[in-house]
Amino acid sequence: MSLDTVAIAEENPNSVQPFAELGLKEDEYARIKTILGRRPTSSELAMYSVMWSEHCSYKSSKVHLKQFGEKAVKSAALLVGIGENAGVVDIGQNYAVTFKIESHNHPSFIEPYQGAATGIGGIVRDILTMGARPIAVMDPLRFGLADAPDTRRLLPGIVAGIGGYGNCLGLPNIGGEIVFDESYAGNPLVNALCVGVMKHEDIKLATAHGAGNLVVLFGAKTGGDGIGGVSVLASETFNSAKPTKRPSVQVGDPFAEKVLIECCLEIFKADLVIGIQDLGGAGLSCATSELASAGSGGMDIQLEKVPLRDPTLSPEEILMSESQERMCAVVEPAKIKHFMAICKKWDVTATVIGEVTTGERLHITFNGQLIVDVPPRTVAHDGPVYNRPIMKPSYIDKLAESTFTVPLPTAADEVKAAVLKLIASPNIADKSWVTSQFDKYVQGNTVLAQPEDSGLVRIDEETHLGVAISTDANARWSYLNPYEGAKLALAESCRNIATSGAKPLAVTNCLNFGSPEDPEVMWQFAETVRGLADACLELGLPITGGNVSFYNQTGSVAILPTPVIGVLGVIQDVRERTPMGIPAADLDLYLIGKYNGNLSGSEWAYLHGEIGNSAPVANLEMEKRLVDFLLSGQSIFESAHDVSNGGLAATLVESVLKNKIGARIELNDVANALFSETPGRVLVAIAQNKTNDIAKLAVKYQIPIYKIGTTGGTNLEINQAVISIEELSKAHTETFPRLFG
Amino acid sequence: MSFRVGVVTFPGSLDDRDAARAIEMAGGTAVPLFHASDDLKEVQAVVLPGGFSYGDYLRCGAIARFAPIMNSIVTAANHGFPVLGICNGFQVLCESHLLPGALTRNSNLHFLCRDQKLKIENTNTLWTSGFTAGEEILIPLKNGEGSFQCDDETLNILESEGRVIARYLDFDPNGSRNLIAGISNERGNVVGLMPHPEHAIETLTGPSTAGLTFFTSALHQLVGR
Amino acid sequence: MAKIIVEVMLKPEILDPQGQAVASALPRLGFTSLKAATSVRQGKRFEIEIQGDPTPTQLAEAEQAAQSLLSNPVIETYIVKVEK
Amino acid sequence: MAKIIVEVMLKPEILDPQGQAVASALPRLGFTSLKAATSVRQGKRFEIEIQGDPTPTQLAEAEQAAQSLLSNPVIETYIVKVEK
Ligand SMILES: Nc1ncnc2c1ncn2[C@@H]1O[C@H](COP(=O)(O)OP(=O)(O)O)[C@@H](O)[C@H]1O
Ligand SMILES: [Mg+2]
Repeated sequence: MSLDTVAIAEENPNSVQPFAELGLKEDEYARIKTILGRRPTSSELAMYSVMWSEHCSYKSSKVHLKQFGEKAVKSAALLVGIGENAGVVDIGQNYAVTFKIESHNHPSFIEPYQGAATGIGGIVRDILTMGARPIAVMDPLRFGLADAPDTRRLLPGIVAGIGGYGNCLGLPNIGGEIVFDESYAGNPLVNALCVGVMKHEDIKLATAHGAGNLVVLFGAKTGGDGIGGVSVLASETFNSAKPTKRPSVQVGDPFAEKVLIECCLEIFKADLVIGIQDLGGAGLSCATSELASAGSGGMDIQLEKVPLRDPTLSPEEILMSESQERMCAVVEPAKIKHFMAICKKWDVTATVIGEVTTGERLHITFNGQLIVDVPPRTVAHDGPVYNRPIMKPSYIDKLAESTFTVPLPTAADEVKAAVLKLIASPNIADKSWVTSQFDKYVQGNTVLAQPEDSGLVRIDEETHLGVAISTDANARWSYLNPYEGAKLALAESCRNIATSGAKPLAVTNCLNFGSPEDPEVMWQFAETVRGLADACLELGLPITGGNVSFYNQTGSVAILPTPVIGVLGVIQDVRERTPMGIPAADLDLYLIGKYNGNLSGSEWAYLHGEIGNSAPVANLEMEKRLVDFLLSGQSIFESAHDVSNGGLAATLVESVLKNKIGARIELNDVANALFSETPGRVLVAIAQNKTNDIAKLAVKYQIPIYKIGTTGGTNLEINQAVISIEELSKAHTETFPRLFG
Repeated sequence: MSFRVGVVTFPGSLDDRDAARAIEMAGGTAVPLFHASDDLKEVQAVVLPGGFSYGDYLRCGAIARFAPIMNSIVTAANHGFPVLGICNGFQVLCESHLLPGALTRNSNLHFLCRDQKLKIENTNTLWTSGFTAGEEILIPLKNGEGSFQCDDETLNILESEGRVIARYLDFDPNGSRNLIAGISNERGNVVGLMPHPEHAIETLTGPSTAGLTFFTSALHQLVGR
Repeated sequence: MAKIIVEVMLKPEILDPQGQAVASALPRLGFTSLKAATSVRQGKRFEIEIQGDPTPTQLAEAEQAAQSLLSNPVIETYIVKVEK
Repeated sequence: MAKIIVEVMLKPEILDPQGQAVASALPRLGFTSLKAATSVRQGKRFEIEIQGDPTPTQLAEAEQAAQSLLSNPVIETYIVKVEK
């Protein structure tokens, strides 16, 4: 195969290049030519094409995401902000925490097990790259209808992949979401969150400083994973005989990653790197250009030194390969011996592939021939930016003007049947068929995990400091009103954190949408970002990073707009956390917060084929007071569980089933009270002699509270409706095993 | 007198730090042992922790068994040296033939993490002497290949010699023969257990504190308290 | 009594961590002559035992099962054969 | 180029949940002719690829590796063969 070099590119300026096949638009290709003053070599073309893709360059979302920085309150807790692999926040006691969500939606649709597994692998490396020890993962998931045949293919595979990879890494899985809606048929969402901890002084950045410092590639060997598109380039332009079709499926090797984690942590501890970057999407192209771009000089890379699993890879393919479990570090020559010794101890392959230079350009040679000569910034950061047209979809006003009705139970036996129906529906049913495939105990610091409101992990065994994380999205509300939907998701996530007893501190997000080229989708996206930025400002929380996933659609039908929001909270003493389950009999049950009876977007409406007409309007000022109320009341709450999907009915049932302790409830307007999902509400249990304390708190924070019942017995009794714990348990737990075996 | 217990880290071990925590909490001193060395560092007992040694790609424990540290452990164990294998450690012990039988895929083919009830069947081993006979405990179980299998003859021997140390109660998590959760060797110094006692040592992070008794049992016996 | 055999292997270009684990264990355990192996791959073998010789329908269905159930065409290849 | 093949199957008396899962899936997916299968078992297949024909040492070592590493004699049996 002939090699396209810079010299050849200069000699043959007019060679035809398959830029369109690589996803570049004509003007983008022209821009590359302008930047370089010549046509790109095939390697350069490969690099620009992946780095300027939507996935890597955020070209459609950038103009909107700016708001996260512009509107944000200046937070002293934010040690590293948006732009690095993951943001870092100060949680006190010299600890820093980093967390982030990423999507792996499309790969998981093609190959559910490997797609989901490598999704976990990728986000864990992002966290590791910051210098942190990964301590937990979470997995917000969305599928088409639960009984659709394709869901039966996807869900078990995706769940096994998440477990297979995460369990093998020794990372407790402490929460996530599983939501079914027909809009995700053919386009499941697999989002993965990882959180890690380090000391302040251990924070690492992706940067290449100091001429003469060495660039080291370490971890797995490079194979043909994830380079389907680039094979086109290698074959059609430069070789008449097509190479064997390259797999676009990436296969994960969790053991390799586990060893890589231990190896990196030992390297960090010995302070052996100047900068470090993981290899994820766009592989070496991304790692080298980003490291060089963030540094002070240029970089020379000798591509033939990259250890290969498949010796037939072309340079273009080596640059593009998305082989998993690799890292790239910049190391001072004086420290390289020590660095290599640690790699050897862990049996990790490590190779010096180049060095930092005094120049300003990224040079890549292959067997001595110059194949890439670019200003790294133009690859990594100066990609195209689009201000895409937006248009408010017509369905919004149409729905807003519509009236909708759903049947509501009134008689006791109707109430009973309705509750049982609701809690057996796939979106509300017990998820332990899924979550029991995840190790939640490993590392021995998991204080709360699914099905609790948030996952809560101990950071320090002596001081009992801990962090809590929750991820939330309500796509139906986002569909009805993306601006409010985003605010409500953030509010819910904060509420989940505070319900467990932790104080919300920082926000990450994963914005899953349809095609940005559809103005109506783009409007949903713009409104979502505006809502999230406004909400963060109002709640005083910084956004530390996130991820955008576009093109989630089947044909021309987009998924529901699905902004998944992750909130990180801190708890000073994990022993003070509040669990969700009713712990004892003879406690008083209080509903905190007022309901308004709107059933729009609720699960009850969804069960009747209705989405409703309007999302609730987020009241963040009240949500803030509610968070303070919950944190102040921590010591008097015996249990607390927020009201969200499925309304009070679901909250009550989950609280009862956790420890199998019943409750007696009295409600007015019973159906609305049970099934409305009005935000800003929490169910708490307190000892009967704490009535005055809770009343005082309610006054102090101006939060309405309602005593709705007492705990005890073997039934959940709602007015005249009596449902035994056995009946509840059966309805709640049988759904998943029935659907997925 | 200090009680030194080694905890082996293989590449891919996961619950090593948890096992060390449990040993310390029981009053012992946890001594890290690395797979690549055959040095037992003068410990008085060894715990093989849970995890996925070498990724467990071939068969659980199949490759770990050949680690240098295992040579020392096998030799010592044959002379009565105390060894507790938890989960992957149990698998390594079977692969090393220190314990009979083998652990195979869970009958439902899924990894399973749950709080599992156990009945302690034998309190005569070094690692279970602190329990009362028939005691029922709740500790975490988490594995994908925990189904204990052996031939009928081995099963008869295990049962008739009272070498089944713990059995699953109320729920069959994996299809193990006779609901076996843990066994010991003839001498009682080598014990393999599928569930994880090191994750039941404080109520904050586990379903009970009953797991601690496995570690205090050995401590009391060896230190003679 | 005959057996329909389905052998499923990962495609050559797909990473095979299992095969790799074996490949690196072999020389460590002293099987030095096998160090010269150019690759070690691990796959699956299914044995479907039937009474008498397989009928054409059975073979056709085995082929289909191999393709749709027993292997994942995205990353694997399969072979169906009969052993007596 | 030749391949040393090691086939490892669970002993017949050992429970094979994977084989069972396949056996029960087959008729469910419409492969009704395979319902007559007397048993379905799932095992492993290792392919050790070497340059040229295997030497006697290589074959002997493969046999040993099959016995000590690739299979567990407590529950499994193995066969070693050569394919060109
Ligand atoms: N895919 C999953 N992985 C891990 N935990 C999950 C998953 N799906 C749901 N959970 C857990 O189940 C519980 C209930 O989920 P959900 O009803 O979405 O909670 P909430 O409405 O409070 O956010 C939570 O603890 C959540 O973390
Ligand atoms: Mg909640």
